[in-house]
Amino acid sequence: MDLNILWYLVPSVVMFAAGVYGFVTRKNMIAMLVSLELILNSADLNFVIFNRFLFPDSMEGMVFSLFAIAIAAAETAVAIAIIINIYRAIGSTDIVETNKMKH
Amino acid sequence: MFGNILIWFVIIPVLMMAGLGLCRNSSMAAIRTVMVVGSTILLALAIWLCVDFLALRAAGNDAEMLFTGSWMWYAPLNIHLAVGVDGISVLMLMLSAIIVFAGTFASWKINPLPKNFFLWFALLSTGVFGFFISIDMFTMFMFYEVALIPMYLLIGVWGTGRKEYSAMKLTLMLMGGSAFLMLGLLGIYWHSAPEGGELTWNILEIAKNNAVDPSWQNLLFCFTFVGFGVLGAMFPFHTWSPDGHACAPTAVSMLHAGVLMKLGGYGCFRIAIYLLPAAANELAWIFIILTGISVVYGAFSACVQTDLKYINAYSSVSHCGMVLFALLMLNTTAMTGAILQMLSHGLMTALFFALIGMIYGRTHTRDIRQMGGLMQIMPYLGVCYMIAGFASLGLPGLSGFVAEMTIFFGAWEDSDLFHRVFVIAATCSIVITAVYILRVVGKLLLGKVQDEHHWQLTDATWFERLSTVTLIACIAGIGFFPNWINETIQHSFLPIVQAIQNAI
Amino acid sequence: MVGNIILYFVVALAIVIFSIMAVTTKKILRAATYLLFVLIGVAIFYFQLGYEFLGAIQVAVYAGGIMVLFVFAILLTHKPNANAAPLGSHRKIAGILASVIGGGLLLWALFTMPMLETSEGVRSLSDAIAGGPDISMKMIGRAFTGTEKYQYLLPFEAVSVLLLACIIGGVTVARKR
Amino acid sequence: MGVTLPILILALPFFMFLLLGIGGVKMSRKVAGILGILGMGTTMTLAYIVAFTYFFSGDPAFILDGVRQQFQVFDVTWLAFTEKLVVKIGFLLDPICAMMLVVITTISFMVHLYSWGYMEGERGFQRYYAFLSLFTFSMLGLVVATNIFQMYIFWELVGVSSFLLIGFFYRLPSAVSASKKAFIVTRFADLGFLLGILTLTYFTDTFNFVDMTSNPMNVLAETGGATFMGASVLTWAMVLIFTGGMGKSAMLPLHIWLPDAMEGPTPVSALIHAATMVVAGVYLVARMFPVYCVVDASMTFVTVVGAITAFYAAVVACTQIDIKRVLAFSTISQIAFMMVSLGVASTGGVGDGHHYTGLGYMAGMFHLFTHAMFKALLFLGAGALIHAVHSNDYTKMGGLRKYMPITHWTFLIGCLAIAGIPPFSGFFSKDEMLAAMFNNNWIWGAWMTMVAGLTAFYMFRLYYLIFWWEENPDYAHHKPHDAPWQMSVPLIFLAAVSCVAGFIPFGELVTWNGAPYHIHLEAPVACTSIIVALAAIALATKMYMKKNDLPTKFKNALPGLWTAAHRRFYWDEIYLFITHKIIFGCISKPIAWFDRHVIDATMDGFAKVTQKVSFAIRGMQSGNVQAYVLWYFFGALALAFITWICLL
Repeated sequence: MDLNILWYLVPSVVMFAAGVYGFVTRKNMIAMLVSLELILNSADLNFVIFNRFLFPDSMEGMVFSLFAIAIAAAETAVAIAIIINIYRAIGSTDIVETNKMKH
Repeated sequence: MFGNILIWFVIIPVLMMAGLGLCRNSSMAAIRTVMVVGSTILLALAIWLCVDFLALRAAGNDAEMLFTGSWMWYAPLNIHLAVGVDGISVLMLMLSAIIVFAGTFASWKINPLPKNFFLWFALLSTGVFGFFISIDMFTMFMFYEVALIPMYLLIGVWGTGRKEYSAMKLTLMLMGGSAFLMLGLLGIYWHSAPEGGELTWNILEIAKNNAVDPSWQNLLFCFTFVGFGVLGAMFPFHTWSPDGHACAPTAVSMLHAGVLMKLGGYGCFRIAIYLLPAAANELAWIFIILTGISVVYGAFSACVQTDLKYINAYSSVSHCGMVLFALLMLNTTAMTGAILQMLSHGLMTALFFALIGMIYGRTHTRDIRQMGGLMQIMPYLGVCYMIAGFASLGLPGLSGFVAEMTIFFGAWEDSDLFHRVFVIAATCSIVITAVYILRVVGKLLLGKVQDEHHWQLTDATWFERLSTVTLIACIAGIGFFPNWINETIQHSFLPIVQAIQNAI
Repeated sequence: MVGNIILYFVVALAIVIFSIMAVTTKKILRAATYLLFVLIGVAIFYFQLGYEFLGAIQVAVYAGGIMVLFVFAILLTHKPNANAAPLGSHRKIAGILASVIGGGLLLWALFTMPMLETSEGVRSLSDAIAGGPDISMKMIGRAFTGTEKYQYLLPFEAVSVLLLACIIGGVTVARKR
Repeated sequence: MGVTLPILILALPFFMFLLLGIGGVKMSRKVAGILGILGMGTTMTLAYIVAFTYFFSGDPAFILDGVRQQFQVFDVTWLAFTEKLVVKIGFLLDPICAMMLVVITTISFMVHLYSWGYMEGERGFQRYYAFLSLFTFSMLGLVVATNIFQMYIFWELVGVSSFLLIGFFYRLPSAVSASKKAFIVTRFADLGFLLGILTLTYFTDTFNFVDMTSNPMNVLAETGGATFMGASVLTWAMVLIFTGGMGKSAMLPLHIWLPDAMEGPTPVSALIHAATMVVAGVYLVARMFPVYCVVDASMTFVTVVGAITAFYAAVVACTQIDIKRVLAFSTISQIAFMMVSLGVASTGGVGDGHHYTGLGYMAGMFHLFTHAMFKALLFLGAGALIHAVHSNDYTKMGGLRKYMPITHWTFLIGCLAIAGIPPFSGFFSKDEMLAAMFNNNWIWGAWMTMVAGLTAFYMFRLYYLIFWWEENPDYAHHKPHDAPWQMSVPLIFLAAVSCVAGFIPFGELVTWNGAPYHIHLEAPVACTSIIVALAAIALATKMYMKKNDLPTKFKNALPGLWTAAHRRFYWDEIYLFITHKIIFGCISKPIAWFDRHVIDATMDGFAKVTQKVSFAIRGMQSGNVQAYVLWYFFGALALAFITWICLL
């Protein structure tokens, strides 16, 4: 018994499914962001896994993961800035409450 | 490009818009100056074009289109800005110029936002002129849309009554027609050249190639005819017309009934019939039934209306139905009659709407039950209204008679029972027309004054007189000397009738 | 070898458990903490797969940077004893359905993918690591600063611009007016 | 003959119309009146010159070997429908045209002159003269038409001038509705005319009268024996064309507009609704006479319509109270007389062997001429009476002979002329007509003799009720007096013409083929008609000369008949029913309703459905990110599922 590609992919799938569940069900925007990080991480992991097991000679998967991490960081920073701003405006981080922005 | 006279018909309205843009919103004098100068130049240009055209024809230039020019616009789809006119387009340009001219004076005191009103008005004219000079289907369609869109705002903002509803209805129905039209035009484009040839939007080339597959023609004919027919108020797609006209401001009603509805008829023969002659022969009967219904139905509907504008709108349904009806007879005489009817209806409806606007501006009602005896109070407007009415019911010496008679004599050339029945039904409309016209004249102008307040009203002002006199002069001009127009039109129909004959 | 497997099981279990807990817990701060564990687990996987630099970045950026942001944000917006409002049950059911069906489908696809019939498909981790070169910082640096094939100068610069934009955007958005 | 005079004859009245119509507002009444009268006088002079040149110059263009020719003075293209069907405007000079030129211009001039007195003080005096000029122009254009389409053009124009003049007092609702009725009824008839022209010219390929009438058998041949519903197409065409004539000439059942048309000013009634426009139908049949003769059925139709109308109108005339209506019905009856006369004529050969064949035509035209004169006289006389008494109603008159001697004598001459008493003009023309009828079929002769008797009766009833009977006590306050000279001169002139017109050798001048025709009185016919007329006059004298209760008794004896006749046999009610109940109520209103509530509602329905659907799916665009993710995710799943299905 040795670790092959499937071993690593299964936790990634679970992360992804959990992320989807969280994103759909959470009302707090920060919690949604947490779920989003899960999904992103599962994708990053997949890049790396496929790179390692199927194309060990090259490193594109890793490079893309690096980019993804950088962009995720940027995105999170902006998202959090926005959330804080919304909180200032309406006193809540509840996604349902943000409808108030329309009025 | 700027050496071609036709291009200027589009450039001048655009310049007018630019000029209006420079005016201050409050400066009525500047706005009026721009409009009057612009529309006068357009009218002069149209007359010049007409004279030039006739001179060229007299000199023996027998080309199908004169003053042609073509400039590539979008190469991948072979779209050109292609212009050219035959006798019919020249007359249509003339009609448009006259009505723009009259419309400017009819909306002399438009309120509020005069600048914006005239901006849209000029844009509308751009579309109309562009449509008539184009011989490239795509450009034609584009100008058609340019003419339609301002209508929404003009009615929605400056209209009266249920204006938003009417504007929306008018725009949506006409856009629905455009959708059909676009399909039809695209279909024609994809079949515009024989296998392997270069596809083209140019009407003349398509007609020359005559490559539209017969099995496709029927479908495309229905699309294009219905598409243009909606604008020509064909039964049962006419209901935008009464509401739209009733709510539109005066100049817009004039331009819409006077010119825009003509776009429908013009497109019907220039594209549907000319480019798809086989289908025209085969399917004419369906549309003869529909337009025949339009003619009688519109006239009967007009008999019981009480709003002046509704009466005229239904009358337009009847008269424009006559245009399409005559076109579908597919012979030179009837089609010539159709064009004459377009000109005649354009002028006389414009006159009607102008007068209704003037009367409404004074009495603040369009309900004929609340008015009466206006002839005593405003004799000038009353006489003009009567002249318009007589033109509408086909009095000899005015344009309506010439048009209707040409149509009837042309339509009578088909001797089978089907055509006979429908032609007789259509001729009956002249009696019904007399009924509703006299009903209005009797209630509105003659008899006792209904409302004592009306005694304080005044007769026409100078700009109103100018507007009406221009139109009446043209109506009487056609009525008295129809033959030169008739010959010009007949000559222009030769290639079209030839195409129809070849397709049988 | 066995250590590797044991490590794998520990980490995999942690990732599975903590990711599920992160999305089900009611307290947001806890969710962030569980996410931190998951991120560290993922970083360990990166190490295990032989991408040390990536793992380091994961720890530094995610566990170090982003998590701090999260915690600050949560503390800034958190009202004491304000738990997340109870969810509508149909939304919950839809979420469960979506995740279960989606996850199930993915798992099914994983276990039935035709690649498993090939030799690459069943390659073991040690073979895979042995099959590839060691990834040195030099290689990574070359990859990011060259313009040849498999070199990524342009995206790199694009990301730097993005980050700059982000900094400015973040400051602008969060600034008190 | 040059073209100048004929063109001037048409152009002058039209110019006067424009001048008075546009410039009239700025003119004083006097200027406008004098201009109108001068213009008309000049036109009359020109018309006389043309007519006399035609009849008496002996120019071979006009008369060749003793046969009068049809001469097209000019014929210019107006509108070319097709290469062959070309509408021209021209001037055709032939006997009936020349005669009509004289009749129209004379009466029009008399009416112009008369109106100067009659219309004095009316508002719109200038407009009135403008309309009179327009009418004269249209009527002249109609009679000089070289082709049937030109005739149709001017036919419509006279219709509209008639509309304008009937509605001259447009403040009165009754005048407005009368003018409307006149226009619409004649318009309806013109529809038939138009269809007839369409049908006829479809086969002949020409509008020209000369082409059609010079060889009528060709016309028949060109239709190629086509039939429709049992009758030949040519019959249909001719009957349809005659429908137009029925409308203008107020034949049953299209007569209803004429009595109402009396709402117009009385001189107008004299000009348009007695002397000129209403005989347009007769003129039309005369114009197309050879073609009518080709198809017997159409001729029979003309005769039967004429005979029924003549009798009907005569009966109704006996019961009317309004003097102008009596005259109107009398006009209908007399025109019907002419129709019958034309109907019994035919295009036989020339010469004594076929003496009677063309007699009806000649007699009809003769009567047209004499009738125009004496009927105009009667109407103008009635105008003078109305002017004096300010009422149309004979119950407000009575015993006027002492107050208005000129009117009395001229009116009497008119009555004698229409009654057919020699030596007044009506006797001669009526006698010729009756002779023609008797010759065709004695039934027509007898029937029309009876109508002639009725004519004498109702005319003298009218005469006695106006001038004898008993004086209206109102005269004490308002003493009626004779009209001013402008009105008396036309009366005297027309009376003089009525006295002598019978001696014009009409047969030498106007016959259907231009060949002269010698008139000689038919003693038996003449005696019968004189006896019948005298008897009728005697009866009228007995009943109406002095106030007595005979009329009341008579009325009470036949109450149903009297009321029915008084109400004109309910034709108006029938028409009202058809127009209001059926056309407005059962066609127009439902169509308008259908338009609003079915077609428009369908269109609105499309809009509503679209709107409903958009509202329904608007919830999906809620702005809720989580919902979007769900949708997106399920969509991706569905795609995966589909891919899977496809891969299987």
